Amino acid sequence: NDTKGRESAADDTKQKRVALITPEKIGVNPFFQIMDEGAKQAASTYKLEQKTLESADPNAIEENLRVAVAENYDLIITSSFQSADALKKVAAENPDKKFVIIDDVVDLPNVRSAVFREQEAAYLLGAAAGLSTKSNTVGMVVAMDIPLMKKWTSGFEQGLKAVNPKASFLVNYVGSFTDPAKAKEMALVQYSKGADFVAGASAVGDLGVFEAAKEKGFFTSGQDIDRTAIDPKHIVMSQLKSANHVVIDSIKQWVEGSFTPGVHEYGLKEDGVGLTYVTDNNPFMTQAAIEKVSQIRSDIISGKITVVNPLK
Amino acid sequence: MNQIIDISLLNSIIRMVTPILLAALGGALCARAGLFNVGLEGMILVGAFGAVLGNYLLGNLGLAVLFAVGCVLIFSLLYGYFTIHLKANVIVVGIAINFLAMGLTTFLLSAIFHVKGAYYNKDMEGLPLWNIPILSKIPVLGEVLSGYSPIVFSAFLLVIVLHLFLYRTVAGFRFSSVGQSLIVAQSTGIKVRRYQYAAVLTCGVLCGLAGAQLSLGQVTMFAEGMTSGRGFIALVAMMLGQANPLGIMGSSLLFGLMDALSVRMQGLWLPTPFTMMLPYAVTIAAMFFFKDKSYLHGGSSSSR
Amino acid sequence: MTTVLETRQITKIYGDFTANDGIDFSLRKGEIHAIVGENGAGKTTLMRMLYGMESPTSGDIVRHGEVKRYQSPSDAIRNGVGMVFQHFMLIPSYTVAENIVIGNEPARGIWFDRRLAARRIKALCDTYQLHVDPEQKVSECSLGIRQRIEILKVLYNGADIIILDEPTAVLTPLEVKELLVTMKRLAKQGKSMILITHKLHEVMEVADRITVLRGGKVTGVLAASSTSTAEISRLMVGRELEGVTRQDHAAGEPVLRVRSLGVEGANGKALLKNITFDVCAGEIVGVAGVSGNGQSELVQVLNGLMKADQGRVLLGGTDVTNLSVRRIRAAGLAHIPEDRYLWGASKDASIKENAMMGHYRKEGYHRLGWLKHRKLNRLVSGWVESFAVKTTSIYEQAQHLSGGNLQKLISARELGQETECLIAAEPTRGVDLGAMELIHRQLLKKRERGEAVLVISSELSEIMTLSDRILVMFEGEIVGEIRGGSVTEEEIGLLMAGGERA
Amino acid sequence: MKNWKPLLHSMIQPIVAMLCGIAAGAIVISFTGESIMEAYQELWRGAFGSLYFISSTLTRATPIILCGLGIAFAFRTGLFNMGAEGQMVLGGLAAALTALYIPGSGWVKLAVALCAGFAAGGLWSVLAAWMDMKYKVNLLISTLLMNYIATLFAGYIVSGPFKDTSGSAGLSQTSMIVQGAWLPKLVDGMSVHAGFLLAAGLTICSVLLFRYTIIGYEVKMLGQNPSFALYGGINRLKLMLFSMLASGGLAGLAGGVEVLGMQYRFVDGALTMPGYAWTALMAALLANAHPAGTAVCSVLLAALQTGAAGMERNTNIPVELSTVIQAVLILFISVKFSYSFMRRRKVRGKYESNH
Ligand SMILES: Nc1ncnc2c1ncn2[C@@H]1O[C@H](COP(=O)(O)OP(=O)(O)OP(=O)(O)O)[C@@H](O)[C@H]1O
Ligand SMILES: Nc1ncnc2c1ncn2[C@@H]1O[C@H](COP(=O)(O)OP(=O)(O)OP(=O)(O)O)[C@@H](O)[C@H]1O
Ligand SMILES: [Mg+2]
Ligand SMILES: [Mg+2]
Repeated sequence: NDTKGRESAADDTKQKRVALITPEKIGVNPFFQIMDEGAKQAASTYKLEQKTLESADPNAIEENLRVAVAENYDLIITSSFQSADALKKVAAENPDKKFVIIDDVVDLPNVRSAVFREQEAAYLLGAAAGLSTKSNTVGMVVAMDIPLMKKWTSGFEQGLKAVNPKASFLVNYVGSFTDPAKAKEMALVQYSKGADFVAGASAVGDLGVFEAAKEKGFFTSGQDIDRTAIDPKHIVMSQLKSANHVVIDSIKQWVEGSFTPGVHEYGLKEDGVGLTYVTDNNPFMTQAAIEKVSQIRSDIISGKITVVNPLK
Repeated sequence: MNQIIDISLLNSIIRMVTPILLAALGGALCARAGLFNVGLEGMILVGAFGAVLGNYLLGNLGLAVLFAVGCVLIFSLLYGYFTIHLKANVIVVGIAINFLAMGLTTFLLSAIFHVKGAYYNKDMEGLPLWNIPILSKIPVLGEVLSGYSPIVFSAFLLVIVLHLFLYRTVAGFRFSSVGQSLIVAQSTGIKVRRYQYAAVLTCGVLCGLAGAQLSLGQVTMFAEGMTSGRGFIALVAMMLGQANPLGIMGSSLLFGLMDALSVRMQGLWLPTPFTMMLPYAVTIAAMFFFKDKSYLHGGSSSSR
Repeated sequence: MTTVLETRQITKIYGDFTANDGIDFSLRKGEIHAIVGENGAGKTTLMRMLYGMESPTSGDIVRHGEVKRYQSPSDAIRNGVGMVFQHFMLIPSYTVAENIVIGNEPARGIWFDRRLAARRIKALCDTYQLHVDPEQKVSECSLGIRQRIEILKVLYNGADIIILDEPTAVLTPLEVKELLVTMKRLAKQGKSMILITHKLHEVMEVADRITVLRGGKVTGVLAASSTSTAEISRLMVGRELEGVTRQDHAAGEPVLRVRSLGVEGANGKALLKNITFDVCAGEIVGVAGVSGNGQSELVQVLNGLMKADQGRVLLGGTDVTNLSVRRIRAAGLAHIPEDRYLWGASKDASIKENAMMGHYRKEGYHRLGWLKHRKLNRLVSGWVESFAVKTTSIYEQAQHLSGGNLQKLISARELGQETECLIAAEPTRGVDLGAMELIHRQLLKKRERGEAVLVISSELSEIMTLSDRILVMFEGEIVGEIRGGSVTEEEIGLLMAGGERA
Repeated sequence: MKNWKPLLHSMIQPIVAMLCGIAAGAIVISFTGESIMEAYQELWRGAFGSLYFISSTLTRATPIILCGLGIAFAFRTGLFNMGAEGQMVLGGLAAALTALYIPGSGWVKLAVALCAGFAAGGLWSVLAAWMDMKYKVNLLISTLLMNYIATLFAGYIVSGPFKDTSGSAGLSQTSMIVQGAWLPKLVDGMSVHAGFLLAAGLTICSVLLFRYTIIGYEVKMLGQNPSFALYGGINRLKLMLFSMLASGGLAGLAGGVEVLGMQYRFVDGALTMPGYAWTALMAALLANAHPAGTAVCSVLLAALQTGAAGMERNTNIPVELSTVIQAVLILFISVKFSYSFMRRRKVRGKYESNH
């Protein structure tokens, strides 16, 4: 919990203070981990005092928001749909405070909402898989069958079908964010059904998918942050969702005085999401495929290709 | 989609069922000693963490498994002391043990490995996969029965050992007596407490193995909360199997089969939540056929 | 003769209640020593200390001249003390052999040698001439056999002192006779025995010496050869017993009419077959029979706890066949159950809660679903007083009552229903002489009030004293109906065993 | 009722246990290098330190009390209802959907929604009771398993047919309930809502029910000795179904109250994640199924949880360790340092000195 901000607290009494409130314990979730890292990084760049409050359960979110207000933090950043209701209440009651919500929208004059277009990155991932698969079967192991995850599955499928209409796409749901053993079995099932590429989208379960890939020699991809370093022979890609970038961006705007409420979208264009892949000797993707994928990327950015948001 | 049942399915069932089976056997011993152990979930979790930690510290898989067992033994001793000596309510202690396991493993994960959520190191070695020399040569059966970690084989061996123990040995006979009637056992001079501790500690060993299989056998990592309810499923398997080793094996395998089938049925015609219900629904359905409740009784009455 | 076991000024205090107060007791080799006393006199408590189940608050237990501290029954067992409990300590799902050897199993290495166990038990049976089938499940054994198993268990563990706590309470007359013979034989073989019983004729028949307890103190140690039942009972109760007398008076109209009642068992065998009888106003009808011949089933069907397959039951003109328990009770039937711990009471509940069962729904004790506690308290306190139930408060848990006091409470409750018909099943099982008289007198009073009473008892003397008419049951049928006073115990005994009336 | 002495005796035990728990917790805290006094002060402050924190403790206790009362009701009848979680989820779901889709004014919606919550939880648990009675399907296992089914079903309902389509629509939750149908807050700006009064009221009702009514008496007798109850003319079947209806109903009501008083919509996982049902189970067991005791234990356990959150905010004790401290405290609260235990030690001590 300790921050770099505090160390320099002595020399500047009018130091500005930023609170980051995660809707659950950071624990298993790289999305929150990098959010936290981003906040710390921004705090040290802009010499701010920063504190992260983790919420043990959904009820604790509102509690933490109120505590942050009571303790007079100047900017309060929170994230995800779990926080939206609580933020609506707290932000409406405290119109003088500035809030940021990441990954959801709260329509209030003192709230900046930042949302991602994950489907764009998923589209790229699907296209890359579709271009590279030899068996014409690819799969994805997904944490839960909830609407949010459609951004991943649907985007992937759109990209896959665009480049390889005949490829078949397998999806399995683990039913938990923290069950690598089951995720691994699901990846093995997809492999046994002929998939030579299985994308991981099951939070901690992804580690199980990676292991299955290593054991059976198929290819896989990671989530949120660059996971390829773990095992570049099998984890050939990673779909990025740069929460840290968004946090830093928000803090920067606020420090610079250009804090604007309303919805800010982060897609490929804004570098909020992206795709990274193993660059040298990628065992799965040919150079041609890599080039095709970069082409698609620029097409999405330029608007030549539109990726349908499954939730709209 | 065309083939729902194949050899990889059977392989998967056997792998997935092992931690549940081991924990359920441990739970059965506790039930036979009159202790209804809802702390299985926490004990497996500690085992899983202990195995990874042992592997990291000692660099030897055998020692890692022993280390895991040792960690869980401390926990089960705690469970035993509170329930047997201090006469605390077994269920409350079980739930508290689950909390404690969750908190401690998460804390130690960040304290020792300096990571949050999960510890994964691609160079960490998992348990070796064994092939039984002659068995693996048999055409289909060989494939079904080969390529598991030693813990998997020992789990199924333990079913037989425990069965023999409970029904053929003196100690096992006394064990059963304690479970049948604490008062009768006590009146004949059986050291009831000694048996209760033995049950709890053996349960600890089994949960240690279950955890090691989960974190070093099935995958090679530790993730916070990676037991994902397996302890409770083990509890159900124990009750459904009426605390009888063979029965427990049957009910665990039934659950495993349904779980594996539910994975394969995803995306066929039912929405996923409904396919996920399958193992639970089938287990309830199975109870329409198994009605002897001798040990279940112990569970519910000891809790009041 | 040598003294094998002795207590010196032994005292046991529970909370602020003294259950045993400075008791001196001695047991000689080869002697049968009876301990008698009213319910709650402290007999069981003393035995529990001798057997290591309780530790004395003060005082010593001396065995072969050595002061002993038993920490647990296993210490006592090792010292050659065995105990047969009032409530059997057997595991019903186990075989006879398993139950006997439990705690001291024959083994080959770690393996339990069941065959050797069976052989040893056969040998034991021969030595002591107590015969059981080692392979049989205990759940299938009669109470008499279970008793025998308990004794064998004690003998198997090498006891030379055997404590029997009310062993005859649940046995049939024939079984009692066998038990007493067995005891004498064992005494001859050098075993010392402590016998607790409320039946003085049994005491006179087998005991060498008798220790009488009252209120936790010893009031007398007598040699059986030089005393009488009258003296013993005076020492027990502290006064002369009056004895019950029965006035002759004519019976009225039938109150309870049972017509060709039949119940099928699980295996197709009839539990009850074609039972037909009447109980009239002002009449006590006794049902005699070796237990397990359908008496329990008959009582349960009459009460609505079991469904009849054939036949009808009429109570005061209304057909109550297969009605719910509540409807039958409302129609005018009260019931003293045969097993007081199973059916008759809730051990965890208070005396009051136990006593109000069956009353709380009556007019005047509730309004709009709310209980009138003050009225209930008065009702229950009244019973506790008039039946001399020994307790400190009506809020005390029923499990702290001694068996006899609980039985008095249950009798009070059911007599208090003031119904025109009462079924009394084993109404005085395990009850001391004074209480037995009390209950008998109350039953007779009910008869004199012109109400009907059906008494079921395995105690022939009880049936003979109370009944106007006696029905004898055998294998689910009524095999004989006799006017009270016209037969001898032997004749009824013959009918009970399935023989024809002479 | 008139004996105060046993009550006093029964107070000593939990106090001794609490002190042991605090001592054990101190050991854990000392490992973190934090000040023990400060940590416990923060724990206290987080639970009861100001009106605001008292309010959030009571808010948290509300569903736990209701659920605990339900579980205790079943225990009293001798039924082991492990399915409070599922019953709560279905109750919450039913309440949310009712409040959203029935016409009428806010108050009507609120009242009907609470009833729907009760009914949904109650019927779900009656199903388990019915399977037990009719087909001898063990209640303990079936209720445990039915939790999974209920949770999955509710997840399906709110991610499929009744999904919230406003906002980013990526969420497994229903739309927001209109404000008129919310349970009113008791104090402005604080989270405690009318649901707490409902819980307190129902606690009193339960106490009165068990003490003074026919049903309470019959339930108790049935729970203690079913044969005795049968013999006395108590209708076992009816009473068991009633008891499970009340038990599941109270759990369902807990879900409904949480939805209508806190979240104002049904959010997938919001009722299961805080582990209300498990806490409630502990509360009921610790109080030996006594309703007033259950409520007190519920508040105590809730305070422990909110207090731990406060401790974690204001000290450097790692988040994870607050769970550990909580577990340790609960372990000791559960201990029965019974008199026999203490007396036996004494007796033994005496023996040893005699030797
Ligand atoms: N654990 C206990 N706590 C409190 N009082 C007890 C306890 N055990 C027995 N008592 C009391 O001690 C007295 C003696 O009980 P005990 O069982 O020895 O009587 P008993 O002579 O065997 O009677 P009975 O003939 O009815 O079997 C009784 O009044 C009983 O209520
Ligand atoms: N409150 C008590 N007062 C007196 N004696 C008691 C009490 N509770 C138990 N005992 C008796 O003390 C004896 C020893 O108790 P303990 O619980 O140690 O026995 P155990 O479990 O059979 O033996 P071990 O602990 O050696 O395995 C038992 O026989 C028990 O019946
Ligand atoms: Mg007695
Ligand atoms: Mg001992």
